[in-house]
Amino acid sequence: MNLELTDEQQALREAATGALSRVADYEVLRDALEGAARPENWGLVAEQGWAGLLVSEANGGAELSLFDAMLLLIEAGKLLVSHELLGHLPATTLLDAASYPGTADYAEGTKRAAFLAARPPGDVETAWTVEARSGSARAAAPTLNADGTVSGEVAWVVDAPGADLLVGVAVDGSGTAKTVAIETGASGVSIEGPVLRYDSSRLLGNVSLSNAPATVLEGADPARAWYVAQALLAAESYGAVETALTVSVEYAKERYTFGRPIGSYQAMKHGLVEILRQRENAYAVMLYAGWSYEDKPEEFALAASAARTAAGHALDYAARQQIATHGGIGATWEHDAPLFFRRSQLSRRLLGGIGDSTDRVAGELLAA
Amino acid sequence: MNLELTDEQQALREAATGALSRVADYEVLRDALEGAARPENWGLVAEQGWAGLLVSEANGGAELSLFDAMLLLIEAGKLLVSHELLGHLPATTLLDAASYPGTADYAEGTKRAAFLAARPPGDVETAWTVEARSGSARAAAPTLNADGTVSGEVAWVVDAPGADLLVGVAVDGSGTAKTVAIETGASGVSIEGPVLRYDSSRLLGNVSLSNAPATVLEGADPARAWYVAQALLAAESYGAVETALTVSVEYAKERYTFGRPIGSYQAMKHGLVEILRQRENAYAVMLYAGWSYEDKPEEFALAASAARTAAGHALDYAARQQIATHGGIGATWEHDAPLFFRRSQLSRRLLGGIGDSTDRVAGELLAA
Amino acid sequence: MDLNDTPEQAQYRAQVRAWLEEHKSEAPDVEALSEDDVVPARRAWQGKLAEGGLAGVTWPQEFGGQGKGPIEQVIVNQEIAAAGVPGILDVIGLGMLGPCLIAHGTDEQKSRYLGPMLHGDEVWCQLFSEPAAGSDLAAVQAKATQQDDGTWRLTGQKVWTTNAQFASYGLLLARTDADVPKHKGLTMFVVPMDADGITIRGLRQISGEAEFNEVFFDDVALDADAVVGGVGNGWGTALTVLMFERLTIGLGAEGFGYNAARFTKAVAQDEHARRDPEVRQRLGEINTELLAIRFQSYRVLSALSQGAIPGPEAGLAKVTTVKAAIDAGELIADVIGPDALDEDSEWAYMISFLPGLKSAGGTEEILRNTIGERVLGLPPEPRLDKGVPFSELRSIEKQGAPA
Amino acid sequence: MDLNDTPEQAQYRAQVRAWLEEHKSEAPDVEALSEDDVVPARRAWQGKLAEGGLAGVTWPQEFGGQGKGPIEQVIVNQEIAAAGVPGILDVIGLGMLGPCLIAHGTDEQKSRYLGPMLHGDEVWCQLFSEPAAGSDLAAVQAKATQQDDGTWRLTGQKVWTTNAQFASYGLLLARTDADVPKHKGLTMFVVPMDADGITIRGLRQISGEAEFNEVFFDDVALDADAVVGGVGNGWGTALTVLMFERLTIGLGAEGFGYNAARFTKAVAQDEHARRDPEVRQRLGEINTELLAIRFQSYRVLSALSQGAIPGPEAGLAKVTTVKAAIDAGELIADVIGPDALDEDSEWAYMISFLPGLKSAGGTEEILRNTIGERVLGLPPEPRLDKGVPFSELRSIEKQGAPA
Repeated sequence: MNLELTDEQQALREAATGALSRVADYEVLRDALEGAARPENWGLVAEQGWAGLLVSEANGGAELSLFDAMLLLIEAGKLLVSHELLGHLPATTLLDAASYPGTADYAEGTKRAAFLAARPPGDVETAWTVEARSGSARAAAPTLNADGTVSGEVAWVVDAPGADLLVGVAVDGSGTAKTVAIETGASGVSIEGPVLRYDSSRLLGNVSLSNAPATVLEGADPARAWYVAQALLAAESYGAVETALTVSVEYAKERYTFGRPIGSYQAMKHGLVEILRQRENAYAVMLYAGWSYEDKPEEFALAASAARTAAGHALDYAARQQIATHGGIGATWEHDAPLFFRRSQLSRRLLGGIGDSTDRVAGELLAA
Repeated sequence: MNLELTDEQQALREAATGALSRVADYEVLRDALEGAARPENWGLVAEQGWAGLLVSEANGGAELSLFDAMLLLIEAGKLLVSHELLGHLPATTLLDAASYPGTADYAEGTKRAAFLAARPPGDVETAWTVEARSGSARAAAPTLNADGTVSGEVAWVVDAPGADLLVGVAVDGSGTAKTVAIETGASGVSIEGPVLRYDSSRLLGNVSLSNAPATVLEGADPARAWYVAQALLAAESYGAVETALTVSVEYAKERYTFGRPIGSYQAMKHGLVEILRQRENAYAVMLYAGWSYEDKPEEFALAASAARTAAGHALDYAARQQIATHGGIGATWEHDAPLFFRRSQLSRRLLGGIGDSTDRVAGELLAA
Repeated sequence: MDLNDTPEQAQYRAQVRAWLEEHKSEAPDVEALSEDDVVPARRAWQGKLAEGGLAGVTWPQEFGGQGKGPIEQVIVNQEIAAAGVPGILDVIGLGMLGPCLIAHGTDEQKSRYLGPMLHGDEVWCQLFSEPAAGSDLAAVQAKATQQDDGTWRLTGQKVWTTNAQFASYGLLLARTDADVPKHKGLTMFVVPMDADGITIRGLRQISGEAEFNEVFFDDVALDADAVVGGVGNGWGTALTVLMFERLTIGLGAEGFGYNAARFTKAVAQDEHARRDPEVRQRLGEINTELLAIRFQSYRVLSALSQGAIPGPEAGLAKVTTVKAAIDAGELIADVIGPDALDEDSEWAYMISFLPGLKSAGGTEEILRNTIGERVLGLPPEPRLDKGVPFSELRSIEKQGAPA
Repeated sequence: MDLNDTPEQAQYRAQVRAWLEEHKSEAPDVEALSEDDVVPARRAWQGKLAEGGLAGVTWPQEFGGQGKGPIEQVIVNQEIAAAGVPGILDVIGLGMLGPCLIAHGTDEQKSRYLGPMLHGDEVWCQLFSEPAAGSDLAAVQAKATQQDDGTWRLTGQKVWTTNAQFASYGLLLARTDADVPKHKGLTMFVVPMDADGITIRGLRQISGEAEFNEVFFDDVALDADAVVGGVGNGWGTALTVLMFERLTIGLGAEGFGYNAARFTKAVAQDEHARRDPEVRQRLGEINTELLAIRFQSYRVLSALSQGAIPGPEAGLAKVTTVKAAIDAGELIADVIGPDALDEDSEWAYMISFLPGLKSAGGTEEILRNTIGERVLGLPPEPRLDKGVPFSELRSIEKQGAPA
């Protein structure tokens, strides 16, 4: 048993830190909140070879493990760097599994794909569902029409604007879910976005499909892609928790009140240790997700849902604690803490939301 | 506006404290946990005139307000004194409203009634329901047969063993809920109990009715009685919170660790202040329940459910904090803190449970 | 126990209502006004309310007030809310700073400042907090030095100042003696906000709006008679303001617009959510806390009308309000989804602003300390700054050693 | 990242499994035995395990151990669990006290005590905590005074002692010098539990069972060679025990029987509850924490096998375990109703016992302090007891004044 990072993983992480810190800039994110363009780092992603991380070598990718991809997302999350990997990577696992023609372009990053995320059936809810535009009821997944085209609406699709290809689920007349790939340039495809300027590092779009031509991808498992997305979002959230903790601890050592550094007070100290506790829990479950993806696939749905839950809650807590640690100043526009808060608030509600991943943890175990 | 206690209320409370402290004894409760008899204080209840608190003077009672009865239950809760008022008082409001023959006996306490508690329909659940023996689904209320007899099962009925009369709800063939009174000595009535020796100050029974002769009480509102029971349980819980706080604060001043009294540490201090915060919230909502019972009856369901919720959560928190404050010693058999913990655990799950009262707070406002 | 008006109160309520009925058409429509026009319009309306006896309800009559009690103040608040017109603009001045001047000001200060404050001719702001003196208010560093002619020169920085951008005067806490322990070398001043050397800068919050200001003082000249409450007595004078602040909070928790009906409505509109047990459980808990807040403010009022002054535990109402509103924001955004975070959403501002509110007005931690010590009688934290001259404090702090 | 056995580990596992397969019929059926017979039967079984090399896996071979690593220890634990037989009885002795003797004992102590301990012939108990010295362990008051002949007389009281009622020896921390600061005047002793002057009293818990004991020492005579680790070095010797305790906790969190499958099954049996979103949300959160615990113990193991020693943050696993199990107890009792609290219920003991566990083994607050300071590097609380002779401490404490 060895859960330490391998030398290759250490190298991957260090390379990622180096490359990402060249583009990381909180000031740019604040400007983007006020209308400036969202920072685009796809060029860097392609150049670093990250686009093909999860694509097999046969299809032109690097064929690394899911945990390697999670390590990269941790580093991106630490610095709140925007990327389009949350949409692209799960999509490429489906392209790769079906050996979709032109997968190599997506592995190289000359083209970009987005995952049209659909939640698989569970122990209670038996249908494939997608994000609704508003409200707590989930929407039906798009329909695969008899003529092979796809129709339907999917809201809040991560990284959809500007993507070349959408990869997701459509349900045919017999109720069977099929994995489909849809060129965004095709007729009947409309992507509204970027929508929602709340977390300016995040790229979201609302997708409308009206008899859009689609290719059915045989051999691809769209449920697995959903959980890949959950695991990646967990990793990205975990990275943000790391920064929130580091920054808060530093401040708590330096800031004095009533003659003592604030970090010497139990309320502050215990709150910071609570971030640590939740962070450690999240990392442990992320290990589970990474390990089960390849070595215990029947537990991957559980592990990825648990990772999303643990990391999401950890970020919820850490982002608030970061503001509280910094007192009034932590809630001001110029401070960086609000950027982490915005990240936590929006992430909590994407890809089914944390409530859904938590429900799935229960559902997977109840059905076992 | 005046929310202070009146002189009469002060006098009632002081008299109650005096009378109750003569019978209060934690040692007896511990003995009862091991098989000795539960302390019976009905004689005291009758002697003090508490049995008829909520019965009108015309029917032989004291015709005091619900808040007066709540004040009495606060005092009983403070000392963990056992009484049978949680079952008796709601039952007498129904007897009184219908001027049931012999109500005076119940007001005087020469006889004792128990409320066969039934939860009224809500905005989602449209049936009258009662406690099931086990499990999270609630059971159907007893049936009022065509011949006027009643059949059904009601579990965990507070103060049923030894009662002379059961007063509750039965649903007739047309689905209409009727208030019924059932002599416990009649044929077809079986009361198993006392059951559950977990909180030895509490008297519980499982009621089985098989074509039991019943009197329909016209003019009585059984929904109101359900909420009276909720408000009284809130008051009793609130009293226990008061003691838990007082005792814990005293200990936190006296016990030293690392050269300081433990109450000087923020974690301890903030935890004790949290009890205070929840206690104050509970009292405020109890005022709402007491006031609305007479002056704003359309809000009484909301107010009583909120009071139960606030006081119940406060006791959950206070009982755990009391143990934590006392360190290891607080979890030992000889200590009194476990008695409060047992009180909190069982109260939480009686009369629909706190989850149900919380749901009702939402339901009342959602339906408004 | 009685929540209803006495006959006298009912009569007063009718009188207030009648005045509002007659004058409400004169009230400004704040939503319809441009940003620049709102403040002048609200100042003018405050003047009308003052003429009608609806401002300074609890101020003594000799200073233009009505000499009435807190219940009458609440009656006025309730009737203003019911009439759907704006209340007074200068809540801080009339609620906290004016009463402090009444308690500690000289006769000249009272006659000069109170009238224009009451009528909205001069708005006031409170200049207490500093970047390094928030919850530890006695650590203020803004320094006022007395000149040979008795006047003062003031240098320093204040922060979290509401209304500074249009205030005429501020009440400012400054250090006038660094060689005595920190609570002892403080003095309170009246500062004309248009004085040379004052710079005001809006401080944008996480939500994107400038709720507060930073105010910089660069060698600002103050007259000798700017001192309120005596040189070296600033801490006691500040406590008076804080007591009136607590009173305002104790009475006004529902005034933030955080109430059960509003939150419930957001959930009720979603047919799926309103039947979801998990959503209902959270909603029930939030609403229970909000109902508690309402009846707690009635309790405070009841105590006040019996002549009692609310203790520090009244601050718990703020803790509960902020907690319930944060929980409500989370719930509503969980129900609505990302759309709730959109700039145009009714909820985005509340969700983003509240985390900061937890730290405003003395952090929750300090409040819990105070209540634990003053209400429950728990022993204090060891203090490393007791009895130490302010000028030596920082070096001792840096050593981290007990004094 | 690899969770699987190496070839060497797989081979060791096969060897352990084979031994268990051959001998498991000799294991006692604890459920079937009377209360009095359980301990002797488990002691004998521990002896068999020791003979088979399944006890003292990580002890050096010179003391009868196997000289193997923590992973092998876990492999043994896993295989014993899989075989459905009891493990060793004296977990405290073999896991914590034996390793301490190996580190700090004299040669005579090692040769006298380790063998019988390993084979279950002599069970040991840990005599550290006192009524006034729980989380503040250095505050122990039990007093050992050296006699002219070099022997000692011991008087005092210990509490929370597991296994005292059948232990042959105890490792006891006593104060031998009250005139030096509190960490400095302590000494560790081996105490024969059958000595004159020792009284053992079962300490019943909230759940009704006697999990622990109080032990009273009334002028108990101890030989001169009862000292472990040198006079005045008791604090350092105690820290060794605590480090091994932390290691045991870090590896064994799931060993309490608190695991996701068991809790989920209780909910799954209730058709109404298993579809209730509120129940599922709580269950999902609890299970996430329990899964985290499992993979955290793998991480600890992985680090150990790389030669690293787990830091104080390993204690967070205990915090999470207790939290998750308390939450699970609440959930299950909410689902089942009052019946879950019945004596015969599978859950009553867990629900009632856990609140006390939160305070056991150093309260959660102290653990969070330690981790905040040692792992995050946060500044310590001001300490009022530093450098003060123990004998003067109480009067200073009572004054509440800084030292």
